[in-house]
Amino acid sequence: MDYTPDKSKIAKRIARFFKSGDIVNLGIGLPTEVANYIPSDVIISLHSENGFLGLGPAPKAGEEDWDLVNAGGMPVTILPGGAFFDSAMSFAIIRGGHLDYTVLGVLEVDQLGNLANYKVPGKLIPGMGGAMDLTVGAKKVIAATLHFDKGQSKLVKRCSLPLTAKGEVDYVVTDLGLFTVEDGKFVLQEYFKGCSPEFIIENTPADIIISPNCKEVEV
Amino acid sequence: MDYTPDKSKIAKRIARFFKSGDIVNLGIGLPTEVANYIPSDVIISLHSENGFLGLGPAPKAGEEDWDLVNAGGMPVTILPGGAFFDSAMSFAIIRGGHLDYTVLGVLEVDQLGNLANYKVPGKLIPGMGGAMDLTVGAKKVIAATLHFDKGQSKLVKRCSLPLTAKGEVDYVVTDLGLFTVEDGKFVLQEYFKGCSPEFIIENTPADIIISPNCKEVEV
Amino acid sequence: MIDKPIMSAKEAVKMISAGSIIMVGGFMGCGTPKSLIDALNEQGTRDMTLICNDTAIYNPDKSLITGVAPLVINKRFKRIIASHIGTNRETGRQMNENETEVTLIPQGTLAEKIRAAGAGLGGILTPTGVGTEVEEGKQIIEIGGKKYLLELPLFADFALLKAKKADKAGNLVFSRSARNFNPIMAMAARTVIVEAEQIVEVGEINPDSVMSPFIFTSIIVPVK
Amino acid sequence: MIDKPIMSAKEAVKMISAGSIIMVGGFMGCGTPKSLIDALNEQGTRDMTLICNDTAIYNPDKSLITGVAPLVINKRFKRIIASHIGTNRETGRQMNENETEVTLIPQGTLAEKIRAAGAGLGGILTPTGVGTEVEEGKQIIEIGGKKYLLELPLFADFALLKAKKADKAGNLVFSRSARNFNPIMAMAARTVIVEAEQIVEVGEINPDSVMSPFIFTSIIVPVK
Repeated sequence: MDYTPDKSKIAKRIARFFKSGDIVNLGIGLPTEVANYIPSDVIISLHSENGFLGLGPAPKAGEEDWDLVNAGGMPVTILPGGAFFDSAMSFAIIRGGHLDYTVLGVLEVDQLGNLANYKVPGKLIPGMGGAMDLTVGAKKVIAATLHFDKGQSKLVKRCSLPLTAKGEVDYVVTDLGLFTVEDGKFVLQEYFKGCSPEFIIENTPADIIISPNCKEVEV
Repeated sequence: MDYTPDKSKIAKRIARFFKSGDIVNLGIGLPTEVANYIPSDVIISLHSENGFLGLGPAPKAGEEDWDLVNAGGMPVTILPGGAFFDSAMSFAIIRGGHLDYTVLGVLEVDQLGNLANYKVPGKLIPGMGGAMDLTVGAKKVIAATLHFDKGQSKLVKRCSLPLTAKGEVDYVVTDLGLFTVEDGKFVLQEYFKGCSPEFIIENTPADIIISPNCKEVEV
Repeated sequence: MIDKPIMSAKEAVKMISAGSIIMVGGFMGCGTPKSLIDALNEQGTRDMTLICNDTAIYNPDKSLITGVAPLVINKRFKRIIASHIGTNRETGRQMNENETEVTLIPQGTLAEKIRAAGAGLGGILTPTGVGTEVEEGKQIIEIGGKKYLLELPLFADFALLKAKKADKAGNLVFSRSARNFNPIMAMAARTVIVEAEQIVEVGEINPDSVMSPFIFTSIIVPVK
Repeated sequence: MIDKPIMSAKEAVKMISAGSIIMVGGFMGCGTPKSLIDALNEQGTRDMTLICNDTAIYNPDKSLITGVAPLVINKRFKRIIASHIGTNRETGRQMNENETEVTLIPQGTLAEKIRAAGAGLGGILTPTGVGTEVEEGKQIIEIGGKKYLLELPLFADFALLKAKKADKAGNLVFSRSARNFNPIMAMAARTVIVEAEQIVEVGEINPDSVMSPFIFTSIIVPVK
């Protein structure tokens, strides 16, 4: 099997997680793209950790309001019924368990549900921003990542990088499949069309078991 | 000397403590009366612990807004430039040291600066309300009390009632005089006209020293 | 945003049952949801725990009764957690005669305990109450030579709140000093029932003016 | 209410000196007081400590520079306390080459530490950071079998804030997502300098709409 990275599969599959009424935080980057694939009959609300609920799409060119940006500092819009608040309230919402899901990018995720995404010692140190609070606080944590980076699997037995949070990841969605984290192992729940459980297991240096309900899914 | 209780002396003297710009919380009851005697050229702001700054006088009969009450639940007004907030912010202001003065009534106050005003075990138990936070949080604490209640001095060596706060009282103003609390003793700074230091010392079961600057004051 | 259920006070309080822990917004009755209190009183639910700043005003001589006082008088609570009970003499009587367990908490500590519950904090350190009866049974933590009490979060099953205005998604605006404990209680209860003077369409409240965001609101009840 | 001093940015930042601890409102530059940052940059004050959510955006390839980035580039800080530095590569370079001490704090913890300072709390317990490098050197307190980090308050000498509107007494209104850290920093600094787009008479802001009450504001600076 040939592997061609495909971020859109990740975004498309994650977009199917939600039901109407869910409150969701999407990290900057790949997770942001999830918003493009949410079915039109599912009405969720997006939380932006810089201080509002009801995050809408980017404005048209020329209509930017620089007082209204997302957590990446880029102009966005707010939907009718949205609400602004300060950073203490924004993280009270996060830490207090008021978010149904958070979707985050990862540098590494391991079979214990540990996640690393804020620091490569001596090299890249972007900082954790809101990620530590989001992983600890949200009801369900979805790690969104290409399965491989430069040929290396992002799913590992044990993270080698400094952790963002310990044992908080519930789901991992890659461009190959959907995993849950249970009892110290990845459990393959879905493999995406064009891939196979065998390919995933062979190329992932982590303990993976195949769920009895595991199925092929087209995304 | 004959003793005739006179609450107005207490309110009048306390009203002279403030300078323009001070932020002050006046307890319900006697302390509230302080507001009536503040010189017209001294512009202070009153904090109401139920959630606003800029507490104004009671409205005219018929103009009550029952969404705008003081900490006693009675209709009041808000002055131009006032601001409403929630109870967490109200006590952040108090506890965070943002009040210049708090003025509280007392059941007992002692020479260590301890204050008791929320509970008489087995009898009256109104509860501390905001008093514990106010005494701990305000920059300066003024205890306002008639000197005697049923012949007993309210100023004592050691409070016998459960404490509202330990060692927080800075000033005690009675209808006889003004005291500071220093090094475990009351220090008489002013005695009010018609009274004498000797009368105060003889009739107060607490250690009182007379300040070298002690003077007679007309209030 | 999706709309929240809108129902009568009578319908809304049906989910509250014996043993429920309820938080009630308001300060001396100002900002307390009267329709909800009346409906809950009529329903007759007993053995509840009340978390409220105070037990409001009950003065039979002046026929004055506000806020949660009707529930107190009818002995609906097995436990009351409040900062002040002095203006409702019936609470004090029940306390002194051991009919009702009353826990008094400094008002600022009460506010922070409720906020901590809503904000996912394990607790907060306050200087308030050090050296008083309030410190009994609590962990004292010394920082930089100063003592603080470790105060734990306070959660409820239900919050009964009063808003000036709600949109159908549950965004809330409070009026003047009727705001008090309402916004923080909205964060700290599993089910949040809001009595609103005015219910408007989604989009009619300026997002900058929302005082409690829609996600906390479970049910909206129009004022009767 | 009494009026607060109104002065130019240049005049206002004169009281900030080498070694000062400054908090700066804003998130990626949104809600950061640009006139104050420019004036402080021009003043050339060094060895300051910065407390800010992030070090904003610095992208020389795109000539993009926002928020506190000019001060970072000109090496005005001996220490930076922030939650995120990834969009200003110069901060990371100074950190890696030990030119500037950079302390990374989870964003929610940063917000609560600042709020705790303003609210007179001795600290707060958060689950965030347990089991990570963030817990190093901190007291871990277990409550009901769950671990929390004790996080201490964070104070500053100066807060530099950006408001949409200020009245002359110092009541503030913020705009949209430019609110972010501004209201909590207003509580936590000895001197609070507010750059306001609009300065109005006392009484022109509805008391229900005030987002930071006048008592926190020390100085008002009109936007240049």
